[in-house]
Amino acid sequence: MKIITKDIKFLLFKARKIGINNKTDLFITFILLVGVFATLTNFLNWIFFHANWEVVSRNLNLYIIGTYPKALSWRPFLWISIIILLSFTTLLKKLNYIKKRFIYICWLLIIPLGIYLLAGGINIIPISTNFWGGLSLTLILTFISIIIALPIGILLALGRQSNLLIIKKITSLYIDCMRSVPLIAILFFGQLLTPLLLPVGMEINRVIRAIFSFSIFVSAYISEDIRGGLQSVPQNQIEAAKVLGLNKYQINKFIVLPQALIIAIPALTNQAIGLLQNTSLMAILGLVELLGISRSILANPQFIGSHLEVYVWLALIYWLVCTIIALLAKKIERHFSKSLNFQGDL
Amino acid sequence: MSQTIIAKSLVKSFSQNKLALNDVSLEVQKGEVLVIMGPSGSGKSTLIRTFNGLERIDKGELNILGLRLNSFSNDEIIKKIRKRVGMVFQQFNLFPHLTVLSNITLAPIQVQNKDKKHAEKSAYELLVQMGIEEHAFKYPKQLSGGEQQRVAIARALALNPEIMLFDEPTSALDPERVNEVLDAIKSLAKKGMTMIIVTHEIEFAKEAADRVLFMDEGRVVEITTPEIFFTNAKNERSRRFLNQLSK
Amino acid sequence: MRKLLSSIIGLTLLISGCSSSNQIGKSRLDIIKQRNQLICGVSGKIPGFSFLNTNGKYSGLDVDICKAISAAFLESPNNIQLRPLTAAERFTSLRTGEIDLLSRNTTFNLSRDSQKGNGLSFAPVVFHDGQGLMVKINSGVKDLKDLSNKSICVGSGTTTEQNINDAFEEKSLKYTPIKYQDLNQVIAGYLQGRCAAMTSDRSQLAAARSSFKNPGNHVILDNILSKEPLAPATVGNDERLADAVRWVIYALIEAEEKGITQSNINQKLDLAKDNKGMKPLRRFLGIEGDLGEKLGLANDFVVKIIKTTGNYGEIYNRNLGPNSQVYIPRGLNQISKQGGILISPPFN
Amino acid sequence: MRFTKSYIIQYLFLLIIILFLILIINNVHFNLIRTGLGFDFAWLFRPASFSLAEHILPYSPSNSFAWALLVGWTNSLRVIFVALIFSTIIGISAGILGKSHNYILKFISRLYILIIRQTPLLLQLLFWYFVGFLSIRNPVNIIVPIINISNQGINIFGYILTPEFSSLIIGLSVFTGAYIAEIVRGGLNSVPKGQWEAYKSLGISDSIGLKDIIIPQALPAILPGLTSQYLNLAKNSTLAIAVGYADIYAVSDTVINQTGKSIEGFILLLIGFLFINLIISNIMEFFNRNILKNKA
Repeated sequence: MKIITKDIKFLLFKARKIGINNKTDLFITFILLVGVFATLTNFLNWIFFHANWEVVSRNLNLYIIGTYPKALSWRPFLWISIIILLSFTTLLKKLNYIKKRFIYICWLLIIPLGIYLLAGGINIIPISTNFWGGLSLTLILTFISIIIALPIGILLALGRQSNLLIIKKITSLYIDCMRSVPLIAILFFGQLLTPLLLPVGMEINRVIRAIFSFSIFVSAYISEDIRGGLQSVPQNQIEAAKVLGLNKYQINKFIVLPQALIIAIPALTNQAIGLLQNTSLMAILGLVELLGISRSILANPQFIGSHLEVYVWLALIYWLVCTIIALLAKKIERHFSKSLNFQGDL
Repeated sequence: MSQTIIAKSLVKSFSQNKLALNDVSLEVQKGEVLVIMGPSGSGKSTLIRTFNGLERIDKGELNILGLRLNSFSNDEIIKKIRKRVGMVFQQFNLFPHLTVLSNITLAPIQVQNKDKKHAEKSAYELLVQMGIEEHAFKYPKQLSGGEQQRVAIARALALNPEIMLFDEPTSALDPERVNEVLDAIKSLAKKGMTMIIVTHEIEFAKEAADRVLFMDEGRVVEITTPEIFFTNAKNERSRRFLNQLSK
Repeated sequence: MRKLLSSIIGLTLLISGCSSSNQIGKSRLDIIKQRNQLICGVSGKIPGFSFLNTNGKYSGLDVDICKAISAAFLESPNNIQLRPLTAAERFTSLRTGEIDLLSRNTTFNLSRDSQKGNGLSFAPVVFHDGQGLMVKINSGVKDLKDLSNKSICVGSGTTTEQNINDAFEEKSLKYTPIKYQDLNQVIAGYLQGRCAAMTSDRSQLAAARSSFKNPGNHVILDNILSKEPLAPATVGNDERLADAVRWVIYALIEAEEKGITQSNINQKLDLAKDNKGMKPLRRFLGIEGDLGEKLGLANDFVVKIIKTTGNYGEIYNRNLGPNSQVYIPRGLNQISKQGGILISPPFN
Repeated sequence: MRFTKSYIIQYLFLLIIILFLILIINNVHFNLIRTGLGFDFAWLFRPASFSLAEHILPYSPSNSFAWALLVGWTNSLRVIFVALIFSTIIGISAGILGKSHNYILKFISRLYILIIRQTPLLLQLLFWYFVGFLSIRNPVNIIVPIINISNQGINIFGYILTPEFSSLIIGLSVFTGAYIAEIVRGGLNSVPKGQWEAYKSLGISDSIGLKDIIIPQALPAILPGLTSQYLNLAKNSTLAIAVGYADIYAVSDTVINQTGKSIEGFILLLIGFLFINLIISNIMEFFNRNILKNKA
């Protein structure tokens, strides 16, 4: 009997250690644990015994490269492999200065490399964007849109902070309008209405239109994040730069913007992840990116009704890609913010 | 001796009912070290900040190195003045995202269009002069307060200014770090730099100042040599201030 | 700064210049030949008509029609670019010239064909369909009135949506439409019991049913809610392109009538070459006369089509025949000799 | 002299934008004539002749397109309003649990945020709808017989919520909740540690301490983020089209399809959204002003 009370006391001690202090706590924890356990066992049971993973295994290529010509599939695969390799070296290695430089340059080259490998051109067969699809399309949509939206966002943020009244009004109007409209409406506009805005005979292909739509949409959000960064650069930094004789342009370029961008990294990361997730909206508007190609696969009579398998598989891919982006951004942020800590100054 | 700074009846107010500067006039000679003292809120910082246009004056006129500055002066004049007048702040205000070396070379490269190598060489010499050459490639955050302030002095000196303004350069430092900065300022004084220093350090003022200016409520109360000021201040207000400081 | 401005103004003028020198008067047929590629809008999500197989290629009846047209226009069935389109974007894409040809289960009707409507030009019907309803056998639903106040799964952005509404309104019945974007969502909604019935073209219902695990549990009701003649379409007021497309479709039907198939085309060619008397065959195959040239195509365009895709019957059997994944009996879509309603005007 | 340069830049900028707009309007005008589409709003008053599954306002296919759009708009508002409440509840609970001393609760809250924030909302909606609702074979009675969940929806006291509506609400609330949780956690972190220690040292319980001491201080940091999440929720509600709910976007899509009036339909959609935004930001502004006034 004594031993049992001792055991219970020990257990209670253990429980307290992980933060369970009273009966209500214990009760809530118990209920939640049971719920989590039940869901998990059901889910695992389904994954291993009930799900029919044929819809995934037989279409693996399609999820990654879409309708890209099979003979040339090495191109998107090569690109994605390089991205994965680069992500892991960036995440795993503790890097010295030179290697760091090298890796940043590699990251900058990823986009032109991706365009070259997917679109072809010099020395390799050109492939129309119409054949792009799957994860490779999702990634290239995200990367290019972000890289275009970032400078536009910076200009918009500076415009909104400017004391030139007309520029300030126009940029503010643009930002506020963009931010009050749902993304799908902008994408709808890009896919279905921009052709009406163009002169006769001029065509812009739909991937570029999608990139354009994403860029103009995201740039408004990016500009607000950067504006937040600009506002949190202390006034005395600007004063110190003025005293050194720097002009307005130089102050923005060398002092304010770099610091604002570093401050804005976490917010910008969220924008990038949000953008990647939102590329899935193109499935509604006819592009066969990751979700779009999956909906096409589900239309194949062989795979009718395999929704759950496909959705779980997609969730896994999206989750992995987004998590990797988040981790990469954290690494970059840590690197830059080493130098930046205003608390130390004030 | 020639005057490098002539201030005539400066008036400046931030709010309607209180004047930050109230009819301030003074002259500073070339090579002179002027220490400004006074209780907080007396207008010391405001005064020194008008000398390089960080604060615009409402009335009166300034003549800095032959350039006239009044309430109507345009940005061009202010830019010209800033290129010839260096300033060091209480909070150092180093650029946290740049290394020590880049902090110093930024203005010479961008403002004076010096080539990078030349600018870095001069910067290194300044760092040696300040005794912090081993920190050249560190970021400001990695240095102590005293070291940071010496970087800030080097950064101001890199433009070869003819006048240096110090706005309470030691107030934000740990007591044991104060002297390393003051020593650096003293060595500048020995080289004949014209300097205007706002500070509360009595010993330093006694040792380095040519003249001491005492301000209160936006007015110049007294302007005299340190010997007279610290031993035999004429004004009742100055004596009270000194008493409080020495406590 | 000034340089930048002048270049921007220049660019603006250039673009506005473009808009005045438009390409009216030039047929799209020439543009297609110039770029040596036919851009064809398809659905990409309808079994039997156009869907993505596991090789990452689109296949189906609609796709084969595109291939036949490409073979006729550009000498090869492979110079096509297939563009999966949603129902909503198909007409805009055609109108703005993003695609040359729409081959996407599109119902031929007056308002779409007319200049004041959607302003399209329709080619001959490639599949006669009718809208129907599919229900579960054990639900006991026999007729429209049994579905009163029930939910029905419908694809949005299609004529289906309007037809079902008209049919119920006519009989003053009420129903709840559950609208989805894709046919496969409609199927999923129906299979999982969200709706008592799903409505779509009967061909699609049949195709869907054949892919179910237990096709016998489902039945397609006898009610035909509408005629759904599905036809390829091109943009209006481009007669040359419309004519060329029209006669490619007729050629497929004519070839079946004449018994010309992918496997015997060479024999037929030799036969026609040897016998000067077989005038109609010689004209059809381009040995004699200038039928192809009249359309702006190669004179032997029919040969090229049949060699690559076969005649209409072959296309049908490949995609919708008994040995395909989706079996739909030919029914109306049989040539007139066999009791169907497909017929080609004479190739004279 | 000092201002002229900046004035020239500004007017040139304005001029370029105006030129650009003129160019676009010119193109649109030309294209509308070329394609025979035209630009008018007369169609708004023709009968819509399509039916809608859900409507709060009375609706039948013989009503006009304009009325159909209004019905879609109210459907949107209905979803936004309900999802807004649920997402706030979920978000605040998860945010507070994230600060809990109980490791397991903390872990569950973190896991929730980790999973939800890194997957697309559209995918989540499809999942809730096709997997969460439609695959229920046997109805589930949560509290017999008050709440009954089946693939026909949620039945509360005989009031039926359709699976489309329910999955949209769940999807939006769970997704937005994860973002709100992060904001709440950030807000709680912005309250100085001394405040937590202070109420604990006074012997005040956690629930009262949170309610009366911590949350009022965290609110100024939470409210702006909350507003932007609410606006995001409103915008995200347009994904209703993926699960077959007739919101403003879905109805606009159908209308545009039936009439071919894409530009006009798009303009009306934007105006509709502008109103939704105005409503939400005004309400939040009201809260902001009142709460901050009282607490500051």
